[in-house]
Amino acid sequence: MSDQRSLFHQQVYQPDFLDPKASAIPTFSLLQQKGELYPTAKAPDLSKEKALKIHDTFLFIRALDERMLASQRQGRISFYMTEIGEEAADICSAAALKPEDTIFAQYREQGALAYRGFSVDQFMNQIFANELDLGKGRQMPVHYGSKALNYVTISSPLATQIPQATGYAYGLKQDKKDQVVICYFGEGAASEGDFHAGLNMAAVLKAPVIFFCRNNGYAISTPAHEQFAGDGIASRGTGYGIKTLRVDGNDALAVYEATRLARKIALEEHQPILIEAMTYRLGAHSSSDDPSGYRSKAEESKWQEQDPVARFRNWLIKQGWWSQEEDEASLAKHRKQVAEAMKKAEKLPKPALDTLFSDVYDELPWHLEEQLEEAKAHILRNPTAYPATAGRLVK
Amino acid sequence: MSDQRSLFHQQVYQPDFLDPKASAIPTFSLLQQKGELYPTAKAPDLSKEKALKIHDTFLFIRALDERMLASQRQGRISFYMTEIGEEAADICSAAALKPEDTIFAQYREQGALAYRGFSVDQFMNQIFANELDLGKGRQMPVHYGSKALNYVTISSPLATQIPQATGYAYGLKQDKKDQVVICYFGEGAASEGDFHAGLNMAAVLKAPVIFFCRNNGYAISTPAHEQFAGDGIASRGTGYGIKTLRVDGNDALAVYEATRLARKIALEEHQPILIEAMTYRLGAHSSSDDPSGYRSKAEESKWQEQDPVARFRNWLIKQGWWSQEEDEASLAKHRKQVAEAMKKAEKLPKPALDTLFSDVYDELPWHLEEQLEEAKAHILRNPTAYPATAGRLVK
Amino acid sequence: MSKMNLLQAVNSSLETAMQQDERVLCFGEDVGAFGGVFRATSGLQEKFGKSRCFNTPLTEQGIIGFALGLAAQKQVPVAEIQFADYIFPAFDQLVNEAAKYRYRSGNEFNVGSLTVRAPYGGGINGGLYHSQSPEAYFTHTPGLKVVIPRNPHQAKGLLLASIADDNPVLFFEPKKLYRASTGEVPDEHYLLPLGKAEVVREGTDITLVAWGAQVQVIEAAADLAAEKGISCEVIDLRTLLPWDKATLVASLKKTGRLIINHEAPKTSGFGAELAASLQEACFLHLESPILRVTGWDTPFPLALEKEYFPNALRTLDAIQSSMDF
Amino acid sequence: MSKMNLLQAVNSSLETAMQQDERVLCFGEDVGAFGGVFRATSGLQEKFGKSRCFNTPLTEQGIIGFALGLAAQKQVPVAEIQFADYIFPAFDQLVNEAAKYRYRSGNEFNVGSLTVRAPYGGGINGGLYHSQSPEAYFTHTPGLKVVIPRNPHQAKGLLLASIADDNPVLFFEPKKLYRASTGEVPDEHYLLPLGKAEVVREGTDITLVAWGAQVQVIEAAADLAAEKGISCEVIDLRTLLPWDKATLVASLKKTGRLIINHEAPKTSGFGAELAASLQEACFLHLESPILRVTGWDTPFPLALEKEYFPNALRTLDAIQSSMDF
Ligand SMILES: Cc1ncc(C[n+]2csc(CCOP(=O)(O)OP(=O)(O)O)c2C)c(N)n1
Ligand SMILES: Cc1ncc(C[n+]2csc(CCOP(=O)(O)OP(=O)(O)O)c2C)c(N)n1
Ligand SMILES: [Mg+2]
Ligand SMILES: [Mg+2]
Repeated sequence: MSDQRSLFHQQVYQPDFLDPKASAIPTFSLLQQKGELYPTAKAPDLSKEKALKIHDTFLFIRALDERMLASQRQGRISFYMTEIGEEAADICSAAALKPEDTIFAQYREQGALAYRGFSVDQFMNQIFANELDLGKGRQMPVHYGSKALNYVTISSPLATQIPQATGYAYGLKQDKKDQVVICYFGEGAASEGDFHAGLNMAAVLKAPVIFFCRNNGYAISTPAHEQFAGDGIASRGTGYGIKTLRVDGNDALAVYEATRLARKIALEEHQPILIEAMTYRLGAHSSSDDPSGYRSKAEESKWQEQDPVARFRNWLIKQGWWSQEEDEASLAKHRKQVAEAMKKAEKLPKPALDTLFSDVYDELPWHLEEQLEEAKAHILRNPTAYPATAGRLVK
Repeated sequence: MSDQRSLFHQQVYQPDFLDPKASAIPTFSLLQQKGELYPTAKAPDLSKEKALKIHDTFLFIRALDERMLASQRQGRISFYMTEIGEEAADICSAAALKPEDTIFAQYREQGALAYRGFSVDQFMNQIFANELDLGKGRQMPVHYGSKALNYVTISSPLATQIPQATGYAYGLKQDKKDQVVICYFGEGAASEGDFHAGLNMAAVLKAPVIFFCRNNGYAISTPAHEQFAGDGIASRGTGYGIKTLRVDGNDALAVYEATRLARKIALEEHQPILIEAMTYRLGAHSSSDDPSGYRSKAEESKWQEQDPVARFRNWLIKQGWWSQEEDEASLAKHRKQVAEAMKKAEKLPKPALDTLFSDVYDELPWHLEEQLEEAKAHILRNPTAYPATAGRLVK
Repeated sequence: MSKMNLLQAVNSSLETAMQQDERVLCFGEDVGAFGGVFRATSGLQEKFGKSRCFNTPLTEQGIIGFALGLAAQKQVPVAEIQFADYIFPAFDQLVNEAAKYRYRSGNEFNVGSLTVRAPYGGGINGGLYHSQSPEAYFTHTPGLKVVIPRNPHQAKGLLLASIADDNPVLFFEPKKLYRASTGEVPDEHYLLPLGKAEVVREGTDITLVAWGAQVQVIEAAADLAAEKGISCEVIDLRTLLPWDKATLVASLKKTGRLIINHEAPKTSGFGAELAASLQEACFLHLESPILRVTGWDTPFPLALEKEYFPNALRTLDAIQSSMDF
Repeated sequence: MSKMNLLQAVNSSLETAMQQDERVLCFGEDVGAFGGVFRATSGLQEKFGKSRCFNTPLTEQGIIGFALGLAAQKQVPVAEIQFADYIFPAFDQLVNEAAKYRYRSGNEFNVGSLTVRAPYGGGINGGLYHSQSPEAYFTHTPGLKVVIPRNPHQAKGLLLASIADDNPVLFFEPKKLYRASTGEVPDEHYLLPLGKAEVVREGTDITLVAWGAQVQVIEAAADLAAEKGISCEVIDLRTLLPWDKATLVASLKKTGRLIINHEAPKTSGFGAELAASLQEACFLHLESPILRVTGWDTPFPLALEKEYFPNALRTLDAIQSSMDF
């Protein structure tokens, strides 16, 4: 307890206001678009196997996003969100962690989940909210979660996962586990009060959590310069006493290396880390959004030229680990698998009526028992009005 | 709209995490404890009249705090909060503003209100929650407010005033007023989500508001180092893109000058400013608190030697504007006035029954009309149970 | 008069208000140039400039705190919360601050000019977090008003009245109806009264009450009941706080039976307050217990939305059991 | 067995829980070395170390968010909110997150081990912001449990049960009773059942129900009524969500009359839910309308706290008018 502030700070006798414009935080980069390292850059220690797994995940996510967006357009699903343009950020950060490390995601990090091993069927079951969905068909598409894969189920309210990630990481420390938490969020979500609470508490309580901000330029239609006036999100880190790095989010190698180091520091020094990945949301915010209302095609194509997947592929090819032909074949394979899985998932029935009432509590209290019975009786009296559930109810 | 972030940031090829420990923000100071300026320091342009008004407010607040704390000990009032040790922070910042500028306070800034001209009777009426209290006896002691003096009524929930101050300042800008808002808060309150929201919004929406943090080392029993791990509150300012200054909060001249400049920048450049005043809460958190449970007398006396009131008096005497004798006489006068005002206020009746129901809405809706009638009838049936209100009800 | 859907009526209401009073400001997430995710503020930035209609950073507590400061300074803020499901981060600013501003200051300061708009309710495949009906939480908060329109004409008239009212008003818009149908709406300024229910259809056997999108549900139930020879009086509450007890009491004294319908979960929903108050006020007139047809006591589901929804069929069940009592 | 006041019983409960299970963690503002502003966590940091009992930064939304993360990781967090009046910044984390964690994940994750403690209620000259009784807000939230003890023995047994329960529990402590009186409390671990009301006193003419500090108010009213020859059955609800309808129905079927007493404002207070449910369940048994004696629909006042308070006299008025109906 008691005051540990110094009584005798360094003094100045001129009222020089700190000017936020005076300095800018640089961006850690390794890989150029053509697949060459920057002149003095050093490639991280990344095995061929891992590099190919990363790239395979890139291609799977491209296939998934492409197909699901199309399905939404066809009216087969109600909603979807792509992560096109940002794959390096979530996938390469996830690749730099151990499978035991826990992931708190926002919603645009299906790549991290795929890297962990969530199967195409599992994706489809969630998206189609069928009876095999781990989430029991209760949430909108893309709200994945898997206990087995240490990927905490996504919730729509923004930034709520940030202080939760801090608490989870504190719990790991209590258990003396050699594990960290990674917490993803957008530069928009970083405006929420929960961001402030989560980072400050992590710094004070020394929780081993990596805060990973995807600064992709937009929160729906709101551009970053209407979201904050400082130097991005990285400029907030030191204010909390958190070691911070800005990284090129479209640079698979730099993201991997930054996260690998962050994990090391977080564990060894029992402290949080902030990484800001500079990237761009190439697609619409979601299938409900149309970006042409708030940005130009020219802007988009400027960023298209920075495509993280192409950049990494170029590097892989230069390494002699991959070829254009293999790439096309692999993408085709993923496309086929996604299409097949979709057809399967689409046909599965919705979850049964009792899933409407289960999991509100650990057990059904009397009032939910009553309501379940009331619902059952009502549906049995009016089966045609409830095609999804009526047939499966036993009288 | 659209993305204004640069595609081509300054790049680095080494993952050097920004280390928050690498630099410390210095403290702007002018006056030494003995009343002399620091060697190269320049006194602000402060008239004798204003300087004496500041000092008079210092002495009034000392007299007020001393007497009210004693009254609480005697059971004459239920609660009180002193600002001893922090008078220079709020009073000299208020002195650097114009009376038209609006003040959003936390609760430990009675000095700013006294400087504005809140009378000793007005203080007493609020503290005793009598029928002349501007607040109609509805809030605990020290929750002052005055429309006439542009001092927004204090509310207990911490930090809620911060985004409100931003909105108020935005409104002033809309009205093209040459006015600013000052918003006081403690280093503890700065952990709330509302702090984050208020500062970020002010920076983005360019609101002319001075955020004035009293970093007094404690939030009740919680020392600053269990509140945050960064370099105080000042280190957060630049993260929001806000010009920031740390000032010695016990240095009347430095606080005055810092605030005067902040006001100028806020108005001329349409932007918020953050000032962190380093000070110390010499007294208990409130009359309900006993600091001996969490800090040492030794620590307190170290700070007692930094008494801002003594420091400023020393300067005034060195200026030839004031003397020890005048000081004693003035303090005695204030003590007497406080004691007299207290006796008067104590005798005044509580607000009448209808103030229990008025001001919930602009007018009484039907249900509050009914409840008022019900309450009246009940009290008239049981007058002895309601001594405060029964006698004043007309049957 | 123009044909407008509910969304256009909201937009027209905001435009009319901003035209009339230059102190009216509209803001929130994506509210500016883009015109809001539902496009309720479409065109307003163009017409009135960036200083009066603008995007805020993504922080609901900040949006409402900021709005309170504006209101205290005597601007007329109309803040949008993108979905009612996201109003909870602002709960403290609404319940501890907005609701108590005037009271705690002895009327030295007030935020009566505040209006908060939020799309609410289910029916758009929104699942847990794009479907909630949180109105009941706010009805337990003295100092707030809670208003919910059911059609375009009401949306404009009640929103203008909310903006004009000198108390903080929460205005929940049934988003499922945003584009569902159109109606005639005056182009000019007009007010509908706050605190007044509307008897949508007169009847003699039983009273049905709802608000917002559920009014069409009880109307449909009334149609079904009519086929069975039951005459329903249909009431749209319109304002939940303070609510129009007199109209309900009058109806109940006539019919002796009452069904309340709301989409929010049953326990401590606003139906509870209505039932509690009205059983007291009309005890001797009641022919059967007051029944509530509501969402179940679960979070709002996705795949089983239909099974959750307090629809006309379930309302008809309740009507029948009330009549059979 | 020891003589303890309610505060000591809370402290003993926390100590017992921490002793039993090293995953139990206590934290909140000033909760650490200082032991909390009311001293409920006094001595715990000394006994169990700084990593298990500690101060947090001053952010209620952070405290609850942090606690949810801990709970998801299978620690057993007992978070303190310094005053129930300050729980609102955490409303989103409680209502949108804690309450829906298990449901939305299909039980992949849950935060059932969470307990949130908060002193609530008036009677300490606290005015608007140190007196509120916000329990009703949470009863409209499926997924939460709400528990309120009325004396030291209950405080320990119900708090231990809340900590043991596999659902997020809000535990509101009547701070006015913290030091008001003492009672015998077992030193060891024991559980009182959640979801079960307690019939404190049997009676035949009328049922009175309350919870927390208001139970002593209805007991006092029952004493006054007894002088007039009216026999009151007095029930302490103890758990508000899910509440014990069976006990209330049984009592009401016996007495035919019911008075509900709570300190929170009337409109949409939890009394509304009780009245709404019970008029339905006991319609044919009711001899008179169910009445609510509550705080007025105003913020909690200071100077006129006595006039606001739903005391025994006002309860007696209601008993009388129910009997006279
Ligand atoms: C608390 C809350 N407020 C508002 C929303 C609506 N909303 C969903 S996504 C979004 C933008 C988020 O932007 P950002 O954090 O930058 O992530 P990105 O979409 O760019 O990946 C908004 C406003 C929400 N989900 N939760
Ligand atoms: C939202 C909220 N949470 C908790 C409290 C209880 N509380 C009152 S003062 C205080 C400490 C504030 O510390 P700080 O902001 O540093 O101001 P100081 O007392 O040092 O002037 C706390 C925790 C409160 N009033 N509001
Ligand atoms: Mg973004
Ligand atoms: Mg402090």
